[in-house]
Amino acid sequence: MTAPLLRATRLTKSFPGVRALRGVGLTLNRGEVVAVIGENGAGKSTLMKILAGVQTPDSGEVQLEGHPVVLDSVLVALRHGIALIHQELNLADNLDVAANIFLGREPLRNGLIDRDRIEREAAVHLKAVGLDVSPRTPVHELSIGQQQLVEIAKALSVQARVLIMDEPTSSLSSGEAAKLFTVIHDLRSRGVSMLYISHRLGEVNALADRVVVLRDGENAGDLERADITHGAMVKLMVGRDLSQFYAHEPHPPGRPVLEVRGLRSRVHPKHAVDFTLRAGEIVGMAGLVGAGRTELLEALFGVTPAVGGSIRVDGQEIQPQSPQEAIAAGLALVPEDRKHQGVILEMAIRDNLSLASLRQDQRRGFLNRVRELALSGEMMSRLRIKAPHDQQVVQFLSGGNQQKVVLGKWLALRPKVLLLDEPTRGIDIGAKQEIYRLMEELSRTGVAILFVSSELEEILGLSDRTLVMHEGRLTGELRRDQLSEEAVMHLATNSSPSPSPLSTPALPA
Amino acid sequence: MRKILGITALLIVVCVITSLASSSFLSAYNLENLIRRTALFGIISIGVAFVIVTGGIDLSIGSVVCLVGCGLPWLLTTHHWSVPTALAAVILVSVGIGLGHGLLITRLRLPPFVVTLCGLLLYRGIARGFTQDQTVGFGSEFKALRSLATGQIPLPFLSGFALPAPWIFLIAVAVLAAIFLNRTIYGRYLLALGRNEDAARYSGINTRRMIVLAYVISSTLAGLGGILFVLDVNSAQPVDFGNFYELYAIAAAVLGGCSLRGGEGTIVGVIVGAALMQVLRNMITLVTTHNNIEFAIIGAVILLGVIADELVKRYAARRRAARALAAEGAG
Amino acid sequence: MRKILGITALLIVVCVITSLASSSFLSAYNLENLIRRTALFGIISIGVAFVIVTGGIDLSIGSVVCLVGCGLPWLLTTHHWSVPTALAAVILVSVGIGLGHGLLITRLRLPPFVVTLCGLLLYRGIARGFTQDQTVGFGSEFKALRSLATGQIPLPFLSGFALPAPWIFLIAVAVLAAIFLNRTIYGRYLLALGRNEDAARYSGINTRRMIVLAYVISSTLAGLGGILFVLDVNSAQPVDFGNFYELYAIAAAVLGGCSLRGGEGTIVGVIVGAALMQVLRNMITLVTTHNNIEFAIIGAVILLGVIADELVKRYAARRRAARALAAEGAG
Amino acid sequence: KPASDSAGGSGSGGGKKKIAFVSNGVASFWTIAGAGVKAAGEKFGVDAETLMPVEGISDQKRIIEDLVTRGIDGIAVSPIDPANQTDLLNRAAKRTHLITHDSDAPASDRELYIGMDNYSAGRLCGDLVREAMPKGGTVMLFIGRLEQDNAKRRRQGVIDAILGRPANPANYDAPGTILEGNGFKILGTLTDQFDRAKGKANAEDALAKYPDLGCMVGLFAYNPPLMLEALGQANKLGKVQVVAFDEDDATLEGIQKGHVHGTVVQNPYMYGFKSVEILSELAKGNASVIPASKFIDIPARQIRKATVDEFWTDLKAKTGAKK
Ligand SMILES: Nc1ncnc2c1ncn2[C@@H]1O[C@H](COP(=O)(O)OP(=O)(O)OP(=O)(O)O)[C@@H](O)[C@H]1O
Ligand SMILES: Nc1ncnc2c1ncn2[C@@H]1O[C@H](COP(=O)(O)OP(=O)(O)OP(=O)(O)O)[C@@H](O)[C@H]1O
Ligand SMILES: [Mg+2]
Ligand SMILES: [Mg+2]
Repeated sequence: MTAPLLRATRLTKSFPGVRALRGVGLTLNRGEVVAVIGENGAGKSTLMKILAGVQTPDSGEVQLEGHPVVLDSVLVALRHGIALIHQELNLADNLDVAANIFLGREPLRNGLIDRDRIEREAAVHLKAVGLDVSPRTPVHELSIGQQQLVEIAKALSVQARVLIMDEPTSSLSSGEAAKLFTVIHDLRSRGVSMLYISHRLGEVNALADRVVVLRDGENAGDLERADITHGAMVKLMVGRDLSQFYAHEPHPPGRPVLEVRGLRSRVHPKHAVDFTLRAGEIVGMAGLVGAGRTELLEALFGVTPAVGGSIRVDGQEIQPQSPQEAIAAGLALVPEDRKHQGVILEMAIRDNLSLASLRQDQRRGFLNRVRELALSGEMMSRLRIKAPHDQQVVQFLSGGNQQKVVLGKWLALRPKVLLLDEPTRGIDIGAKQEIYRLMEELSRTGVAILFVSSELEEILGLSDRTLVMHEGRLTGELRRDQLSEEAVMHLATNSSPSPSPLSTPALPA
Repeated sequence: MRKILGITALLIVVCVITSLASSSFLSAYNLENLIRRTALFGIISIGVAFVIVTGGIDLSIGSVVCLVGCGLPWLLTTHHWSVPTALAAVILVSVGIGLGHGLLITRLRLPPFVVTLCGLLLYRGIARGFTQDQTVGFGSEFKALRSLATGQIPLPFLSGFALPAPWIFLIAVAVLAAIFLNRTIYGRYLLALGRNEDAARYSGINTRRMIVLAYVISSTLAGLGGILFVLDVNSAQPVDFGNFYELYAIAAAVLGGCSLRGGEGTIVGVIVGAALMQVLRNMITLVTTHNNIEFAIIGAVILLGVIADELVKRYAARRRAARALAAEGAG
Repeated sequence: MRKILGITALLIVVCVITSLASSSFLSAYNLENLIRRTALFGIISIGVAFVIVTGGIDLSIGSVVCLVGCGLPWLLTTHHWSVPTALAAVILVSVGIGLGHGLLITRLRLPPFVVTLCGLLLYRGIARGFTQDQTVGFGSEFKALRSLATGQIPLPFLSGFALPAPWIFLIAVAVLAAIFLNRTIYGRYLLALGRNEDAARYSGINTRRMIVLAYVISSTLAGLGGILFVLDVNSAQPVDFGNFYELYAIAAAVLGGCSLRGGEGTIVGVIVGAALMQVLRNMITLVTTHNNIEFAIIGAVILLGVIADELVKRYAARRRAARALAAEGAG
Repeated sequence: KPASDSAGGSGSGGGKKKIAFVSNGVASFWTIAGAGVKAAGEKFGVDAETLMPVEGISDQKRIIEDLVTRGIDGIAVSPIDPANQTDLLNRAAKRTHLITHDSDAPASDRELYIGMDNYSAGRLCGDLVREAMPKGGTVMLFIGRLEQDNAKRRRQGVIDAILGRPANPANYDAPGTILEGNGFKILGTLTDQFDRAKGKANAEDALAKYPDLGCMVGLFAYNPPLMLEALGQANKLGKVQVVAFDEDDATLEGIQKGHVHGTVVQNPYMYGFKSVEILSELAKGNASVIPASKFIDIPARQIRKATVDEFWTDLKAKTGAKK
């Protein structure tokens, strides 16, 4: 019997104060797609970084085709044919697309960079991932989703034997994701092996030949193709059954709280947006990446003030020019980019939780420490934030717990309207559920909730009503009884319904 | 507090060495001088610390010291303004300079380095212009005013030693600054935006106004420093008055634990940093017979200080990690 | 290219104004002088541009100029070293300094501002130490060596005008630097890591080595600059030789389109920036009768330059957005 | 007068007396003075050291304070801004012996002044200009900086002598104005803040601006050599008159070659030597060395081609021929 292409045995890795991996093993055969799943902080990314030579393990061994290898730098891993698409975007956005794709591996002619060849070959890889931009486009001009596709093209250009993808779809639209899945199928048929990480179990179900589950830095079990079911995966990940995924009960809508009329955002000033949010409602907002949903929320919240239209909160007209004004009117926003806009990574949990309510709790400009302490105690328990104490810096929390800190920050202010932009992106299934539970709880107390999501199952499961956007325009509104994948996709692409099964990997009911 | 342990230890070591090498070091007269100098540099260093906390930089401090230091005697002796008017004028100019920096940085999004570098060139140039490159000073006038910087406050139980007046200013500034930074919501806002400006803005903080405030504090304290410096020295030459003081101030702030990446800083640390620089210079004059390697020594000590600090931090982190793992293994 | 349009326009405007105000401006003699000075400052500015591209800063340039500028005549006249040995020695020292900076910054992760600030204090201090604060110079010796800086190369078709020798150095340095930055993988690595160090590292680039390289280039060109400066001036006083040159160099680089946030920079722009500073100083001497407001004018022009640049950029962006909208509306 | 201090510690008592010589900045001029300080220290059996402040007036203040702290037995200082340093000097004079050199502070309690009158020295220099250009012409002045009292007075002396005004040290002409008279036109005064590249650029720019410039006068020691550099590169050596101040080697060599008409030299060596001599006597309690005028004159001299060799040889002998 031939040795597997890649075999890792008893890998351990510690960071100051954390054991990210303890004796983890993994095998990957030729032409196989193995999904690695686990909760936030389970050690998935750490394992991948070790395999790609970004980090070196404290102990353990990696074998390629039966021969031990020392992957002590990215370059070595690349030479062995191992390429990694990182969880975070890692592009130099001052350079153009072609330069990024070949960064570190530039072909030379007479000792100088062979630009023609780079551009020519980059174009081929861009085509493969279905990104229709010139190789000479500066990366900073691309949307996040497009940048993610550039990352994928970059990994493809390595011609790797082992391609590792760490949450590649977290910022892709379903259309873009569908293209990626085609690419994956194609690569597999050509004998390329892939490690695939995702929190979207639907994707895993659709793609994986085998599933490896990590829990707290250890192997929690493997699932062969035949055994891959949603329930089995969840059970291995969290160590118990999670009863029901979406506990949705319709909410009787109350008085109108947020009325938006003719709102024009700066990026899409031509399109006026109208909608109303009622107390106690959960409204989902669907659309493809770049449809302008973030832009709309940011206009409501005063981050990039709207260029026209009116916003009323409880009948009061407001024109927020800054988040400060929006907050004063009773709005709160959980932003899309958690690490850059949501939390202050190097500050303690307590300081993050109190940041927005300092002004309200101040005593003539002085901090109210008693109130701060009480608040953080309350939020830590109410949101079940997992941390040893509230002086822990947020940096060391898992994504889900970081997101809970962001939510806690706003709950302290008792907002009338809660805006959530991709609230569960990159968050594990346990934490997701807690966030859903919290949304339900808030809506029962009369808070109006508008949440943007690119995960259709989330929209389908949670919302009382769904708004769909396409290129800066509100293309439709679906009541719960009208809600279906096809209907949403139809409005999101603004085209006739053409349901494509792979584009939105459906959950087993 | 942990952050300033290293620098405080270094200060103590330098003091001990100097007092062993020179019996004059601990004389009342020398201590008075040292305290006065530390106070003057401490005030401008606290100012720049606020800007550094926001992740910015202020290179114009020395030139503001020059502008104010030349402007005050010029207004008083050449133009015969009254003392309160002249003081108000130079303070107002300092505030205005900070406001200008802050607005250029927050509204036009110009890099702080560039804005304040231009300030460095501009304000000294202006001082040279209006004084016509003449030395300005108070001569033997304005004794009362000058006692703000040169005055001595006798202490009840210590005969032979009197507290230099600038120390009162430093203590007042330091206490206010420490309360502001650690006890008010504005201080918290500064620390937060220094770490992550976007997140602070998304939390409803008017980050622009806070950044402007930091530059205003920096320039105003530089102005106050300029006033005290010229009252102490009694004369100012626009060409070199306050030259390089921005670097000393920044060095003191950094030594005292302010990170140039923003979001970190303690006022006590800044004062310790300023004191260290002054004690070093004092040591070189007291202990050696040539003062031309003074700067080499200051540079070397700062460098060794930050290197040692870094190495100690790493060692401590490794120890802590090892302990944590051992505990886990045992538990 | 778009980025340096503004600064080039400003240079042209200043040149036109000066040549209208003073008939001497366009004289061959004045142009030769201007070209020589631009070449000297251009060389050190190109050096610091490499560091700025990585997102770092080098404050030690003026002191390296001082160390080398004093060291070379000291070795030659006091210690009677041979010319090649002395040249090799000072260049080696410059390279070593850059290496030291780079290693401290990449291995110990010390902030570049702090490391090079210590360098600023240290190297000048060392120069003052070994020269014992004496002025050093070549007297009337070493004519051949000095012609590296003072020599003139007659041009075939332009009588009355001869190209100053430092220009050759500048052109050589600039061409090599431009090719290095834009056409080789190392330049691309520098640009990439200046914007996103992680991205570069994850692409298999040895970012530490590249950063060290940038500091070595900066110090080496500062050393070359120091050699040419002292050969041109013929004497150096360690206390003030090269004082503030780091600020001029950084200002030239920033004027020329280098972003202090890293990842951006063009060599041509840096030269234009250096030329602008020299033309401004020249203008002040030629057109006015007092040169004491020189720095005020330089500061003001740089500030207005960056403000105008920013406003023009914003205006252009708004225009483009409006045009795009109109086109979309029509389509 | 208290012989020593109360605050300082170890200073007086047994062992050698300690004397400090404080300059107003860093320059070769002060290195020559330093040689005098050293020679006198050996001759009179005292510890004599030379200190040069780098950062101007506040640095000088710090140095004096620290010297007093050290319990120094005598300080000779060249005050940068005498009018405004009275307090500082008086405070030091209370604790130790204090004299001034090079630049006087008559309003203070200093015990005496050793030096020359910068205004008269400036006039000597102006006379050299008139000698070099009997028919008059255009003149440009170059100087490090103008804030210092000695620089101001020196420049004024040059101007007054060239324009043929009667001696009046209280005159003052602002640097930006063009002055005419006596067949001469003084086109301006360029400063360089001790930046030598700038000093050279000033000379070059002056040559560019006034292609028919008659005479360049360099008033700080390093200015004439820079002017000679600029002239050499412009091929104008000998075509433009040069009048110098102080005794830089390049200046003296220029006089030998006929490129410099002449220079006015002070006697820094004697400043240093005499200061230490006086202070060591004072420290021993011998106050009789103080003349009634409280002024020891060490006059400036004009050096021309005829006298340059002799002067240079003597200078080399005194400074130990460092170059
Ligand atoms: N550079 C680092 N320094 C310190 N701790 C780290 C570092 N990288 C990872 N960790 C910690 O190691 C553990 C595993 O992290 P890892 O990123 O591998 O998790 P993950 O499974 O990829 O989670 P996610 O689903 O959120 O991406 C976490 O507790 C994390 O906080
Ligand atoms: N600050 C900006 N400047 C210019 N264009 C922008 C800016 N922000 C967003 N855009 C562009 O506006 C469009 C809408 O972006 P937006 O982020 O609002 O989309 P979205 O629907 O929220 O997508 P996502 O699913 O990624 O959140 C995109 O084409 C994007 O590239
Ligand atoms: Mg991960
Ligand atoms: Mg979005």
